[in-house]
This record gives sequence, structure tokens and C-alpha cells, in this order.
Amino acid sequence: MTLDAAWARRWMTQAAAALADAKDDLTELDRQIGDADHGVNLDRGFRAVVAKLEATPAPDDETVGAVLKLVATTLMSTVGGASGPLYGTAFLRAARVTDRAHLDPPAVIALLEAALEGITARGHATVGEKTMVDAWQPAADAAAAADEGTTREVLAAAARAADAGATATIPLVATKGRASYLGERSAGHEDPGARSTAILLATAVAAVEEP
Amino acid sequence: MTLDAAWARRWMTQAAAALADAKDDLTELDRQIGDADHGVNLDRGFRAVVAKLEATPAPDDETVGAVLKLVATTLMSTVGGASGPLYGTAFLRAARVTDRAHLDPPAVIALLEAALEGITARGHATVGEKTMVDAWQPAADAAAAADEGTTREVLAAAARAADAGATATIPLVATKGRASYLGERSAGHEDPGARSTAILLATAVAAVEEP
Amino acid sequence: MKKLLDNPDQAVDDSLTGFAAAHAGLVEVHGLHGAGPVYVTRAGGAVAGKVGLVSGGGSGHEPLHAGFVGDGMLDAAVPGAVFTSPTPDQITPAIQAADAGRGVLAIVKNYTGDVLNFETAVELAEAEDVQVATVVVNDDVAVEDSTWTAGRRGVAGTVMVEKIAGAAAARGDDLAAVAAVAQKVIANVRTMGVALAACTVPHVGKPSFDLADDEIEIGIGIHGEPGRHRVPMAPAAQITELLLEPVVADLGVGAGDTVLLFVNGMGGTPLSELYVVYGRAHALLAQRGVTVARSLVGNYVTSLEMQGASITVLRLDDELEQLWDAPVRTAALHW
Amino acid sequence: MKKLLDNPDQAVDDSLTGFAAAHAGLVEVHGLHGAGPVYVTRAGGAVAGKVGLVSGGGSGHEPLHAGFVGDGMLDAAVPGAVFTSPTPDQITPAIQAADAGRGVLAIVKNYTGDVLNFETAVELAEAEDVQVATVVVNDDVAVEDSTWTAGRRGVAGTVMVEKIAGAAAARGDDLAAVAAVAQKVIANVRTMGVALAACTVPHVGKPSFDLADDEIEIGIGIHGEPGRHRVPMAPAAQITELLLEPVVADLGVGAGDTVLLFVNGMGGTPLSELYVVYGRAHALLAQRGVTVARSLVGNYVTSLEMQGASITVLRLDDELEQLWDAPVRTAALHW
Ligand SMILES: Nc1ncnc2c1ncn2[C@@H]1O[C@H](COP(=O)(O)OP(=O)(O)O)[C@@H](O)[C@H]1O
Ligand SMILES: Nc1ncnc2c1ncn2[C@@H]1O[C@H](COP(=O)(O)OP(=O)(O)O)[C@@H](O)[C@H]1O
Ligand SMILES: [Mg+2]
Ligand SMILES: [Mg+2]
Ligand SMILES: [Mg+2]
Ligand SMILES: [Mg+2]
Repeated sequence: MTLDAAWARRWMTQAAAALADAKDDLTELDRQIGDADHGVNLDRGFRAVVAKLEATPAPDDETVGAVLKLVATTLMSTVGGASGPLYGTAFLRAARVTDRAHLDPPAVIALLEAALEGITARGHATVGEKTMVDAWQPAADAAAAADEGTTREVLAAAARAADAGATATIPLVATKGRASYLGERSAGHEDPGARSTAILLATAVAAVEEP
Repeated sequence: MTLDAAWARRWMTQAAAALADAKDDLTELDRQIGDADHGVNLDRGFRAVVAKLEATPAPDDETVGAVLKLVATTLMSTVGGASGPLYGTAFLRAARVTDRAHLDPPAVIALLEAALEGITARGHATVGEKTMVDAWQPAADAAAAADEGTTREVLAAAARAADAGATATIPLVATKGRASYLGERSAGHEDPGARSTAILLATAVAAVEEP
Repeated sequence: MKKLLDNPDQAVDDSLTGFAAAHAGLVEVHGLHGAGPVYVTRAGGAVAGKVGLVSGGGSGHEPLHAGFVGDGMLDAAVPGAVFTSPTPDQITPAIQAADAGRGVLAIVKNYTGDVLNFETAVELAEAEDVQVATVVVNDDVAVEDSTWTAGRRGVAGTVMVEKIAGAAAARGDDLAAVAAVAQKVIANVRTMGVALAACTVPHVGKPSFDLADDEIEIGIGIHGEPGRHRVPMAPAAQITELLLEPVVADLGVGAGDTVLLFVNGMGGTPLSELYVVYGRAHALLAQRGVTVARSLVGNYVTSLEMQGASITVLRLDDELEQLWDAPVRTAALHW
Repeated sequence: MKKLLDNPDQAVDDSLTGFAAAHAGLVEVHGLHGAGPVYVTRAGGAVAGKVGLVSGGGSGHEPLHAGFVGDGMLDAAVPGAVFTSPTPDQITPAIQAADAGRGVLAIVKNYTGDVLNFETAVELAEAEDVQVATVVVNDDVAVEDSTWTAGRRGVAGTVMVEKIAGAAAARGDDLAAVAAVAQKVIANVRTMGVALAACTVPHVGKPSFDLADDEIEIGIGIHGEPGRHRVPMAPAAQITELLLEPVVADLGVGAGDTVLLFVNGMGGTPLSELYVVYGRAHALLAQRGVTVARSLVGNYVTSLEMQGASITVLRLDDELEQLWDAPVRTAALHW
């Protein structure tokens, strides 16, 4: 079973719904150690993504990359803050390596790795700095380790790892992003960007149609 | 028994103490229907009066009027607000009619009437407008009616009437002073200036030494 | 109550000390640290050949009045205790200091305390041979039956009176003419205010009035006194209408009129919200065919940290417009 | 939460609508009511022969940045959502609009979001053949171990950078020279802030952090983010020392130095309290033999209605002093 542009579109619809549900929770996480806007930022961005996709009819030969590129530019121009360019770049890089109609497991792994690279290229964060990288890095690693599985299994491994990675940010002291200003006081709170990453990847799995 | 300058000085000391005690209550009354400063204003003023009197040694031939004039100018220059010029003028006018060493009952009545006239001359309020006039007017009237009594009895009658007059302001709708801006909403609260008048006159009685 | 101050009794003195230090070239503050009666004058003293302008009132309305001392506006300002009129012994020397021989205009906000204290002070100044004219600002339309009250209060419109009379004095008008211009402004300016949350007077320590989370107070003054009535919290568009409506009605402005629109913050409201109100008010006036030719938005006549705003409309003619545009160089207004 | 607004989603748009109406001769606001990317430019567009200046950042800091657009300061400002960096599609056209052929200086406050969005926007503008230099303001000494964080934040000192770089551009400096002046200001300006009470972001509806009645938060930023540590509420004199001490130490100013002292309000603190702090800070600097040659007191870089203040010290030399004094004509700074 391969993933196509329709999957990418379903992914975005489900991501928007899940992020809308999580809006207040994400904002509350950001209120604890940031500036109380992460949920609001992503909700604004992903609502715009859905609107944009709905306004852009899918050509028959639509590639996954074409969808992801639309997502990237929309996030870039509607989210703002730190997460806007980071998620924007993630989708932009992912789009570059998915310029085809169907993604097989290696392509899904490439997608996740490209996204991670985009985020670190822009934000210069490494694992352990209490950022979304703490969800993306284990996700990409877990995907690579699951390369024997189906596309769904690869994505599911990534989503589980992202979820664990997000949880693991709780005790960390932030050294990147806005939470870093809090120093020691940032410990004890989950990083909002890592949590939103976990939500995003969970919807990527949910959007895979059962065979 | 007549009243002399020493009585006037005792009066002011006791008034300052009583107004200091009542400071928060008077301010709270003013918070309800004014600008929450009446107690603070009078406390500032009467503390200054006491300081001024202490700094001004009494000559042997000191008149009551000389004391009251010092009180008047001190209140005028330290109280501010509406009550400063009103009480200031009251004491100034009272000083004019008490320029002698000893006050007999008719002189005490004249003192109260002059004070009342000073207040109405400046403030143009009449009885029923929910101001200090509602305490001063009955006080002056009761004093005049008690003209057969001792100086202490005259003052006591005035003080009782002022107290009743202050209480009687509760249901009134203010038409003068800051409380008038509240319209109907000023009803149900005692007028702070009427209450401070009652306190002032009560201490005038207390300052009379038993024969 | 959390405030940036050391001791409520010293707060006005401490604030004026900072004001004097920050604007040393512009103003001089007299009587600090108990040295005598407190008042503020221009750094250079009275300006030869010019009518002097003095205003004053309780503190807590900053930048009013001291922030308006300088070229093209006031020559002296007299700050009382917080929300308490200053006393004659402060006002009289301020009037004398503002006099350069052509007389002084006293600009008084209509509160019993201010009126009474200025009255006495003016008498004393006149006894010292200073020629004084007095105008009483009473722009607050929240006070409806002014015959049954102490009369309308003077609120935010005071800025317009001080600026425009200041410009008339600066161009060389004599005392009668400056007073006439001030009266013309008073006749043409109206204001109405709202509080979303009350302020706390430092030595009182609790809010001047109690307001529920879903209530606002309409028709407030600037002394933390409660307003005329309470209504449920409403969107800015509706609040703007509630304030603008009576102002426009009372002033009788309509199609063809030209006005200055002033949205004033009470101290605790962010500028961004004042602009929201300004935008709504501007649009409502435009709908009625009123031309908004000049504008002012900001915290100019405050009530400590009160959350709220007032809307002021001044009907303009060519003279008032020119005098408004005339240069001004004070701590708080500058062009 | 009581705010003068209609709908949190529209608040920035509504506020800019009012801003545009109030300052029509001075600024133009692009993209209102969903017409396109939102940014603010001078009414007349780019000034021929002059290097352009652009700044931007999240909204909620008014009058920063839009209030500083005009002669002698910025050519364009880019407001994001409340406390959220604007996006490249807003910033790029603002940069293009500010370009009169001599290039554009982008003044960025050091926040990950601002830096990233400006980075992208600058790339896009350069692709359209605009020459762009970027400076990053990072004056906040509250961020101690800046190697272990995203680096020092840009806060109130941004006003000094924008004013002085604006004056350099106005006198005709080329892009490299304007950027060098901006860097000189950045090298010589430091700030530290305190919150007495947090602010409430409109679409969040509750305070950005929780602070007990007897606590204050030291070392806050301007985005409602919590500060570095909490201390018990203290008198103004003590708070002033807590803020000024690290600023002076980090900047290394001492006897013989000349500085500009800026006491900035966070939005909900009355001017009178800012002057109390100013007075204390001025006296402390004087005690150390530091000459305070220029001053600024007021709400210039705010955090919505946050109660609090920051103290900024800029070390001056003749050039910076002259550029600070140079004429400026914007909605919020004018001389
Ligand atoms: N340098 C960085 N690298 C990776 N992720 C980052 C970086 N800085 C911030 N983030 C992520 O962005 C999230 C915050 O996003 P958001 O609240 O939308 O933006 P802002 O911090 O500008 O308000 C953080 O929780 C963190 O996961
Ligand atoms: N016109 C007036 N005539 C008589 N008394 C007045 C008048 N106006 C106000 N008062 C009295 O002054 C009191 C208020 O005094 P105070 O609070 O010290 O001054 P302010 O109203 O200026 O704050 C009122 O309670 C009232 O008794
Ligand atoms: Mg955030
Ligand atoms: Mg009072
Ligand atoms: Mg008062
Ligand atoms: Mg943000």
C-alpha cells in the first residue's frame, strides 16, 4: 500500500481538526513556558491550509509533493512566530523529496528526514533542547528503523516515537526558543511544539486508509 | 462656665485624634459616593493643625478666635478638595466672631452660626442636598434653641443634632458636591462631610472641662 | 494593590521629583521635599509679553496638568494630592509665577473642590495685583441634569482648552481674548467616559468602586468616582456608540461639521484598544457626514491605572483648527 | 478579561484601522480587512535618496513599531498577530515598499520567530533585487547565559535603535553606515524589566502567567512570558535598583559616562509611577557619577495592559546624542 496525494489531503484535514481540538491545550502549554500562542498559531495556520486545499482542486496527476508545498507556503504565510517558519520549512523540504504520485515506505522515511532537516537547518536546535526537534528526531529515527514495514507501520512508528519524545521534554531545561528565557523554570512542562508534532504525526497515520 | 483658648486647643487635639480614628470609615463613605479621600484629607489637615498649634505657643491673652484662625488657615492650605475650603471658611468666619478670651453660651451659638454661614457662602448648598450643611444647619439650630443652657449644653445639643443630621443624609439624593454625579445612586449612603462634622462637634463637647 | 511607589504619602512628591529630573530643560518643580507649596512652572519662568496660563487639580491624572507646561500651552500647573484639589497656598504662587504683566488665565475643571480652592487663590493673587480671569471646563455629558448637581465635570476636554488657549496666548492675544478663546473651546467640546475596571488610590489600597467581571461603568469621571449607570460588558463597537451618541447629541454636530476626535485612555488601557475605539468612532462620525479633521489618541487625562477610555469631540472652526495646529513643546504634547 | 475590542481575531485589524484613520497624513496601512498581507508604510511611500528602515514583530507592543513610522524613524512596520512574529509574505512587501534604491535596513528584535521570519523575508526581497542589511536588537540583560538560550531578547532598547538609525538614514548615510550606527546603539543599550501583574492575550482570555498578590516577576520579556525569577513585592526604590543594577553592570557605565535613561511602561502602569522609577534611577546614576543627558519616560514598548516597567540605559557619545536629538515626526515620537 502506497500513499498518494489524497492521503496527504486527508492528513491535512485531520491534522486541522486535531489541532483545533488541541488548540487550548497547546496554548496552555505555551502559556506555562512561552507566550501562550502556539495553539492559536497552528489553528490559524491549519485552518488556512484546509481552506487553501479546498480552493485548489486536485489534478488527476497530483503529487504528494504538490500538496505538501501548498501546505508549506500556507503555513509560512499564516502561522508566524517560531513555529511558522519551522513547520513551513519542514513541509517545504518534505515536498522536495516527495514529488511523485505514490510514496512507498522508503519515501515516507525520506519525507520525515527531510522535514527534520528543514527544522534543524532553520532553528539550529539539537535533541535535548526542549523543542519540536525532540519529537521529530525520534520520529525520523523510528521510521528509519521500521523500514521493513508498510507505509502505515512506518508512520505509526514515527508517531509513537514523536509522542514519547514530546512526553520526554517535560523534565528538560529549554535552551532554544522562547522557553529558554525561563532557564531552570522551564523544567516540568511539556514543550508545546513537540506536542503539536506528535499530534500532526498521529493524524498522518489516521489518514492512511485501511487496505 | 465659659470656654477659652485652651478649650479650643483641646478641641483641635481631640478632633485630630477622633478624625484619625475615623479616617478609614470616612474614606470608605467617600469611596461609596465620592472619590475615596475624605478621611485622608481631614486626617492630613488636622494633623497639620495640631502640629501648627504645638509650634505656636499660646500667649497668656490668647483668644479663641486666634486659635480658630490658625486652624482655618492651616486647613485651607493642607486639606484641599471641597472640604478644605469649606471647613477653612467655617473656622475663618467662626474666628471673626470669637475674638475674645472667653465664650459664653450666646458666643458659642454665634460661633456655630458663623461657621454655617461660611460653608453656605462658599458652597451654596442648602439643607437636603446631602452635604455637610445637613449636619451644620441642625447643629446651629439646636444650639440656638438651647440658649438657656451652659456652654457645654449648647455644644452638646449641637453635636447631637449634627449626628442626627448626618444619619439623616443616608436616604437623600445628593445635588451638591461630587456625590451629585451619582444621581439616584447616591441614596442609601451617608454623606462623609456630614459625618465628619458630627465627629468634629462631638469633640468640641468632649474638650469642655467638667466644672 | 501593587504600585511602583515607596510610600503613598510621598508618591506625588516622588513622581514630581522624577518629572523634574526627566524634563529639566522644560519645567521647574517648586516646593519638593517639603520645601514649600508645590507647583510646576516653565523652566524659564513667565514669558515676557504673554498672558500666563495656569491650571491644576488633583494628582493621578498624569500627564495632566504638569505634562502640558511649556511653549504653546501652560505656564504653570498645580498638582494636589491624588484626586484632591490643590490648596490656595499652592495655586496663588503659581498664578504669580505665570504673570508677566499681561495677566493670567486660570483654567479650572468643574469640581467643587477645584472651584473653591481656585476662587480663594485668585482672590489672593488679585490682592497681589495680578489680573486674573478664570474659565471653568465642564465637558462631561455624563452629568445629565446639571441644574440638580454640582454641574458638569471637567474631564478630557481640558486638554483642548489648555492647548488652544495656550496657542492664543502664544500668538499675543490679551487676557480677555485668551479667555474668550478658552470659552469658545468649552462651548464646543464634550466628553463621555467608560470604566472597565476601577483604579486604586494609593493610600486607600482598594479599588474606588466595585465592578463585576461582566459589568462596565458608563459616565465615569476621572477621580475614580462611580459613574452614572452600569451596563453589561459589551463589544467595543457598542461601547463606542454608548459614549459617542450623547456627545454628538449634546454638541449637536452633524453633516457638514468639522471636528477634532480625541480618544483618551484612563491609564490602564493599551493604546491598541484606544485605536479600536477611535476607528469605530471615526467611522460613526463619517456616517453622519461629520468630517474628522484632527485627532488625538492616547493617555492624556487619566485616573491612575483605571481601565477605560473617554471620547471627546471638539467642533472646529478655522481659528480653533489653526490654534490646535500651532507649535507646542511640553513633556506630553509636542509638535 | 475585559477589553475594548469586538472580536479577538479582528482586534489587530480593527486597531490598525483606527490607527490609519487617526494618522492619515502620516501613515498608510496596507492589507486591511483581508485585502492582503498587512504592513504599514509612510503615507508618501519611500523617500527618494534615503536608505529605508523596516521593523516589525508581534502586535501588542503598541506604539512599537507602527507608531514609529514617519520622518526621521521607520519607513515601514510589520505587525504580526498579538505576540506572534509577522510572516514573510508581510515583511517582504514592506521591505520592498521601503526601498528607494539605496537599500533597506531591517531591525529585528531577537526572538526565534522574528529572526526566522525576517530571514526568509529578506531572502525573498533580495531575490527581488532589494539590498537588505539586518541588525538584531538584543538589549535584555535578564537573559543571563545567552549561550544557553536563544540569546538575549530585543526589548525597549529597540526604540533607541529605530530612532537613531532613522536619523542616520535621514541625514543621508548609506546602508552600511546606517547599519553601523544601529549596531553601535545595540552595542551600547541594555534593558531590564519587571511585571507587577501579567497581561491577558485576547484569544487566550486568561493572564499569561500567575503572580501572587505579594510577588513580582523580575526579568520579564515583552510577550507576557514569565520572567527569570520572582521576588516579593518591594518599594519602588528597591525595584529600581534590582532593574538598574544589572543594566549598569552589563553595560559597564560609570563615572564620567553620559547616558540616555529610558523608563518604559508595560501598558498598565500609570505615568506617575514611571516618573517615580525615573527619579530613583536618575538619582542612582548621578550617585555613580553618570550624567543623564537625555531621557524618555512613557509607554513605548508595551505588553498589552501588563502592569510593570523596564529601565533602559543607552551610553551616549556626541554622534548618538545628535542623532537622538534630530527631528522625528511619527505618531508616537515627535520633536
Ligand atoms: N530553534 C528552534 N528549533 C526548533 N524548534 C523551535 C525552536 N524555537 C522554538 N521552537 C519550537 O516552537 C515552539 C513555539 O512555537 P510558537 O509558540 O508557535 O512560536 P513563538 O515561540 O514564536 O511564540 C516551541 O514549543 C518549540 O517546539
Ligand atoms: N457645595 C457644597 N456645600 C457643602 N458641602 C459640600 C459641598 N460640596 C461638597 N461638600 C462636602 O464635602 C464632602 C467631600 O469632601 P472631600 O471628599 O474632602 O472633597 P472632594 O469631594 O473634593 O473629594 C462631601 O461629603 C460634602 O459633605
Ligand atoms: Mg508561542
Ligand atoms: Mg472626596
Ligand atoms: Mg477629592
Ligand atoms: Mg509567539
